[in-house]
Amino acid sequence: MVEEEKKEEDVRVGVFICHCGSNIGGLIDCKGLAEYAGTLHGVAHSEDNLYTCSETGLTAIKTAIKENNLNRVVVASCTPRTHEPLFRECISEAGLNPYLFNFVNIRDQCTWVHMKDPEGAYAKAADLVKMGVAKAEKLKPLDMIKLDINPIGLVIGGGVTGMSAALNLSRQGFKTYLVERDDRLGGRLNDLYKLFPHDIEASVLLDKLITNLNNSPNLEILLSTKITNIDGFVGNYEIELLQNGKDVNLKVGIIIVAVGSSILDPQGLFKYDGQKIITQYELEPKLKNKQIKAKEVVMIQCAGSRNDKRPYCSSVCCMTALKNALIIKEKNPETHISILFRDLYTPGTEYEKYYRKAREEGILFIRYEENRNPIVEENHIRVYNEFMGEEMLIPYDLLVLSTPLVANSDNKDLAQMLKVPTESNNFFLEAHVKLRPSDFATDGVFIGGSAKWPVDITESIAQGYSAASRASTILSHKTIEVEGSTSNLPVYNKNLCTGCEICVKVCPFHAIIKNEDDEIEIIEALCKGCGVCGATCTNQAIVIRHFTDDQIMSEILAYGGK
Amino acid sequence: MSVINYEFRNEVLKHNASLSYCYQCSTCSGGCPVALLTEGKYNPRKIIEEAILGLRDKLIESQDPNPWLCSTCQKCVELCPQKVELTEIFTLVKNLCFEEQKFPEAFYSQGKAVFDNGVAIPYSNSIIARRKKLGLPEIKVAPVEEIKALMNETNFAKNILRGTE
Amino acid sequence: MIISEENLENSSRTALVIGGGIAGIQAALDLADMGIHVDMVEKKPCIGGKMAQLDKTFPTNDCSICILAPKLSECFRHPNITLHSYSEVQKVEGSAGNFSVEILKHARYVKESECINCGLCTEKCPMRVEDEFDREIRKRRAIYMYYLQGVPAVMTIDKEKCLWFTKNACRICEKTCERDAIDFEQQDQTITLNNVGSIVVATGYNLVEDIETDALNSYGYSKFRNVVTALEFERMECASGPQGGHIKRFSDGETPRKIAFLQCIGSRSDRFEKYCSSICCMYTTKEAMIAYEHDNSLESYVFYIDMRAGGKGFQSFLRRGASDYNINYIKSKIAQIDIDKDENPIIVYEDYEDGKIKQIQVDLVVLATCIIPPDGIENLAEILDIELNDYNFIKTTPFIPLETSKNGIFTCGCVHEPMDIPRSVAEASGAAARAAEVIRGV
Amino acid sequence: MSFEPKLLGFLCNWCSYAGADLAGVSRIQYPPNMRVIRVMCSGRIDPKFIIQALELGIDGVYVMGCHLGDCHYLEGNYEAVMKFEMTQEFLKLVGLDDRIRLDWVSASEGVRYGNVVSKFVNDIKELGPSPLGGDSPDKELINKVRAIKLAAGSNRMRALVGRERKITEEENVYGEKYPLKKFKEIMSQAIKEEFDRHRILIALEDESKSVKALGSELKIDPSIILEHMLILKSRAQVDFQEIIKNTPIYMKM
Amino acid sequence: MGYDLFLGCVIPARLPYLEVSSRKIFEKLGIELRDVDGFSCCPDPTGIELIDHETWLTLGARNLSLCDNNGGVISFCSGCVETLKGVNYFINKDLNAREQVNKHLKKVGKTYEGKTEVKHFAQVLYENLDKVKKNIEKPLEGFKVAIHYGCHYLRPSEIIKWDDPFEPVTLDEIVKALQAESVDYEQKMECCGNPLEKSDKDLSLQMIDNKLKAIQEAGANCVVVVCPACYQQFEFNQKELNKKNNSEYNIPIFYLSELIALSFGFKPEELGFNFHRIKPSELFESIGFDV
Repeated sequence: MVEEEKKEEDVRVGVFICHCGSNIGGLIDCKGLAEYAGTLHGVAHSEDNLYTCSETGLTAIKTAIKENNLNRVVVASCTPRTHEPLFRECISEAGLNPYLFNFVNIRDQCTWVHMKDPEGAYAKAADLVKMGVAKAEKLKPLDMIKLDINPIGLVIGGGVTGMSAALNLSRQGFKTYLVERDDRLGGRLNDLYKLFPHDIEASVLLDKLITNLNNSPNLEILLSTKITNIDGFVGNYEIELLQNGKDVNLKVGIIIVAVGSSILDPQGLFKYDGQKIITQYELEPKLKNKQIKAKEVVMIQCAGSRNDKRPYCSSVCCMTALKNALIIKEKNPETHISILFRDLYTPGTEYEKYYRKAREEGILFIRYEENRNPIVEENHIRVYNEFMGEEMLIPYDLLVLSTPLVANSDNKDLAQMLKVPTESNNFFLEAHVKLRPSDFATDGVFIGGSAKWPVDITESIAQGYSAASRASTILSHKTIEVEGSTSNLPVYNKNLCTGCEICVKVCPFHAIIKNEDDEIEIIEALCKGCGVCGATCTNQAIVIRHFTDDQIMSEILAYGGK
Repeated sequence: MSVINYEFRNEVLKHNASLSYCYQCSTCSGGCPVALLTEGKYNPRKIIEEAILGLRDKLIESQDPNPWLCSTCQKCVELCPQKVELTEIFTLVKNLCFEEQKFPEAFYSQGKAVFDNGVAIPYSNSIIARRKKLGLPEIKVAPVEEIKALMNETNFAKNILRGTE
Repeated sequence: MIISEENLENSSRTALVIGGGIAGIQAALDLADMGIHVDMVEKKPCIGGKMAQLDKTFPTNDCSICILAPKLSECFRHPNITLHSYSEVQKVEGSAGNFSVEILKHARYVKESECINCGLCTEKCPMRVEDEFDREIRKRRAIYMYYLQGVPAVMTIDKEKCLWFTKNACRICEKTCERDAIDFEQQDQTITLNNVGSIVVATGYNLVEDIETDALNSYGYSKFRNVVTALEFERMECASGPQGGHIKRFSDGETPRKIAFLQCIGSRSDRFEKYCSSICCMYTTKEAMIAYEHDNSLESYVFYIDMRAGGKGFQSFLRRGASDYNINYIKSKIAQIDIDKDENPIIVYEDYEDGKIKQIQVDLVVLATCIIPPDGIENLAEILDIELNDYNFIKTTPFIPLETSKNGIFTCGCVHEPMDIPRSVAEASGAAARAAEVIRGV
Repeated sequence: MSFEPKLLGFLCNWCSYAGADLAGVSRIQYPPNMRVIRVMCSGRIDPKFIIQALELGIDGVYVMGCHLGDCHYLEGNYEAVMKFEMTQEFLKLVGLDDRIRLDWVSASEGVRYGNVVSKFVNDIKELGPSPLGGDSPDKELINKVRAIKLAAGSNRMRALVGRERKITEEENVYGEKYPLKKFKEIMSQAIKEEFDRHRILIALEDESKSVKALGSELKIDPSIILEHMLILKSRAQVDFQEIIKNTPIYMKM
Repeated sequence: MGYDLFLGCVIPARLPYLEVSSRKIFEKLGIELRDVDGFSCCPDPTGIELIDHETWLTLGARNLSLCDNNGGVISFCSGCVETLKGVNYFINKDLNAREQVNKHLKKVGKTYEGKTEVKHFAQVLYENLDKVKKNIEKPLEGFKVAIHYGCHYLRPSEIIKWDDPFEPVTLDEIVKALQAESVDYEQKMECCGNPLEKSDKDLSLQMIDNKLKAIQEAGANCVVVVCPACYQQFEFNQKELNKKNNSEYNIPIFYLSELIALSFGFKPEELGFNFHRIKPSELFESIGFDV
């Protein structure tokens, strides 16, 4: 064992078994389990609670800590992924170091998955508690690592999302850099004519935003600029950029990703030719320049989306089609317009009203199904009308394809630099789709707009502000604290280090370096605690805090020990 | 193969604008007693879709679905979430069927009867006798000429009488 | 990552968040983490809102209360948040940057500081009352915890139903309480907040059946026992719900094997609400999935007009529903429902596939009822001096869904338009950002 | 009654542990034989953990991580592969290699997690109880496994496996990659040698022995033992104790 | 106070005995019904309107133009009521239609501005339910009545503006007031199928067959209707159905006025019950209702 030799303190573990209503208590005997836990080595107190996470349960823990002067706490309930922070905070309120807590998962990975085998589930739960206690006995208090925050924001992407985010950060008083790779701000707004559902011209909105940006303090806009490298960590990022050929370096505290999305290349879709058969996005400028002479317009929804290759709904195309169709109708009421759709996506208040208006204006809606795609023929579309239950011919002199927004092809590169994930369609993947829509799992990096998923202007703006808010929760602090469960080369192990430098090579976050004194040094602020270096260290000198060899071995022994 | 006929669509819209609001949810067909009995051979939704697309041939010539199977129970009208006035649209369709001389015989005779007598059921002597026996008052119905005059005014006569020639 | 509290910058101006649902909570937490003091007002005895009533959440099917509970506690114990539960905003004066607010805090007749939610009083209370939180599927007592994991975890006495207040009798709770937490003398109190920089309105929504059931009547709701609303069904599915998570139909307590889910009840209609309720297609699929997980022999039928699944992972969610959870999606709006002798709902629908009119008998019908503006919205709008839109939701400015018609007052979540949780949460943060702008007033 | 395997799983926090949680949330049902130890990354799994578990008579050990490419720590799971393969090759020497598994389960693969575990349970059932389980496991086998544990933890092996990716995947200063096949050969050779050497060390634990004695005890050609002895001596792990009848007796240091 | 009486075609010219009971009860209730000369067919909303909407409107307007506006006009027939109410609806909704119609009416020296109020006789009875109750001499105990509202008594509610289009109550309350039992039955709100007679006899029969089946299953011993078309559909088709698919329907059909008349103590003879195809006498005996 490479652990420091020092006499064991008197370990007093408290064990709390949660019924989670009937989620756990409904299958196994929590009371019995608590009693069993009481018999385990090192356990000074054990009890069961209906909901350990409820205020009542938390109070119970604190009381028990005081009354039995516990110095380790084990909670057996749901999963540490959702509830560990809560209990850690709870015990630290009771005066214990938050790392003297251990979580045992007897719901998600036990009672919920062995519903037909109560005995088996109980035996498993008992073992897990035993293992949890064994590890708890070995837990060591750890300190958070304090980091200074550089109160400067970086927003990547000068589209409507990025502009909103930057505007808000600067107005909150934070120095903010807005980086756009194009030579002008606005992103897709530049290519659009009018915007649904208010039919306001895109340029009007864009001008308003740009004036606001120009008038807002502490904002610096970098156009024609690409990110080339990102180093550092929350509060202290170092960014390397390339602004028309010359290098620029920035130091910032947080990063907001607002790089937007791209438009699907329509080549090969429904005989696309760019002339008579175009996309909605090619239609926009034509509408702007009043170039539409067509008498028979047909639009095809879900062109290239909601199929096996691209299973998602691009969510902006239905409204775009309605909007453009209405614009054409307004200019020339005689035009015949048919929209071929699968499910019309007009959620909420204004959008559904918009759909009704489109019907009122005489736009025809013909439903087709995925397995019966419309067939483009000379001068007419052959479509199987689901409403009629038969094929029909629709003449056209302009066919508009409602193609989906797709993820930028270079998202992966940026993701690599930021060490953040992307999902199967290559859009960026947020920390939690439900409750953390604007965060990444990586601290200090945030996301908004169609870089994450196709959204319309209104939602993009909201998400821009959302990301800014999340960023502000960090920038508003002089310092923050990061997890103490990092890799570490203890003084008492220094002599074990052979300087082989394998650890330096395997660390994915470049958190291990050989310093001036030619010694291995671990920059703990950069360490994310994966533990690879510990498993690799040729002389087992590196200790992975909170997941030490000793702790893991004790779990194994607790389970396997005869 | 059907092709959209905007002229006819507009004709229907002129008669009843509510047509345009239909989004083909099939509440009407799901609620229609005749559609249920005919397993969908009669289908109010389809008639409306044909009207939306202005498919005159289907509506008037081939009468598919057959508009005369509507029992005018008005359920669809009450149920339609978009307040489309279906039976009024059906009325127009049927009126046009008459212009095209495509209608069930019984309707013709009813119309003829009203034209000839002012009432659908002329008073037979036996009925008049029975009314007396029951102590009911004598009925003075509309002067036939006046009704005829009006029915000529409205081209009804023209449409109906053509059926006799 | 944990925010260290001590070095939070202290702004003199504070924020007011009205509504303690997930949107309000997120807005409050963000503002508080920015170092801005927040007063949160919640009408109900506990925060949590509609999300607390849900069993699971789409598209990940996370257990709703499990992911919500940590946020509730965080909100409750955050040093920068003062929680006014069981309270309502009465009066607002002033303008952006400097509002003064009057809050009416209803008496619970329970000392929040003393009650430890041990439940003794509830056991002894003789009054049985319809439980609003469980959609009246079960009864609670006159002294009650709003819901199991509720925050703050303290009892409340239902003045309308309590024997003492109605008949001057009982007071058993007072006798049983070991901590003398019961206080029948407690009075409603008025709290005044000054120098409120900005206000976030997040009072959420009601469901169409909360106001009147006309939209549900032709589906036999409240006439047929085996026709329930989606939120009732949510409670039926919930492990901590009135049926302990074992779905039983009300006519005979049998587990349904065939469930029909009817979409657009009260929505997308010229007779009731014209707009789309936005979340029903998804939560219906979720409810069908969960029901299937309870019992793999289940067949579900979803009757819809358009499936609306634009959000992240929503389309694949529907595909999974069809392929793995025995959910049949049928494009057909149901006109009416009848029942047979055994109270099994009979559904007639048109099948587009073959244009035939078909009839199926199911065990249970679940109505996807429409989101409507929260009750009291007119009153609140008047107090705040903000405009409402054609549908009585809060009116927002074009392209900035967070801004109300009044400077310094922002909104988020379903109170201005029906939306799902992720969008509510994102908007909540967005509203917080705008509020911070005003408060920091650079 | 039927044999219920005693299994242990190491799950990475971000993908497979989340996947296991999702299986719960989705109420996927699978047999309860496997206990789980949560680590932050599959790359954290030190071979000795796996071997220790087997030594204790646990019937099977599973290591799960994020799919290759999805690692929350970018490349931790690649490191896991290297260490696992080495461990497996060691265990081949004692026929325990098919009792350990490495697989990838993502946070969204609740169903798959259930299937993977169920399959593991069935496979191990067919395989039968671990020879190291029960009350009186074969002493010799235990020593062999202990030898493996020590060998895998030896500086030489850890250095080899730790460098594997760098050596085989990256070009050296001369812009050439070291052929994987060749590296594997070196690896196997080292495994074989270190196994024997640590068996020798263990054999010497209770009493000092001669090369001949060791040879017959460990059923290894004495000439090979002798080679090992020289190396072990140079590593200062063994030394002469005395010479009895011209036969040197070695002792463990 | 009273009403002009619009008889229409079917009742006076084919089912005069229904007119008898109707006139008698209104007399007993002291509600004056004024006969008006010169009415034509209403015209039939399930016939003439389908042939030519404009003609339907014009003749209907002509009929209404004959009524003086004191108390408005009532009819014993749901079809007539729908037409007359419909005429008002269109003429007041669509001024072009009104103009057009009056252009025609002018030719015969008439004009109509859409002011005459139209009521169904059942509506008037419901509005005078207290009076009805006061006049009951023979409570209708033992009468298990299957109420058939009929479509045009209720729908389209936009035009009829009376009872709930799907969950009506008025007739139930009247029947209960007579102390008869209103038997709930499946299909209660379904159409009787009469209008389909003209286009598809079989379908029409099928619809009434379904209703009769449901009524039998529910254990009703008679049916009450408020529309002559429904009345014929119910009464005239039972024997035919029995022949067609050897069912055994023998359910007496009452007009609402007949039930009320019975409860007022009028004798079957004076009500012309002998003209019913399905004689109620059996029913009276079976439930011991002494007439």
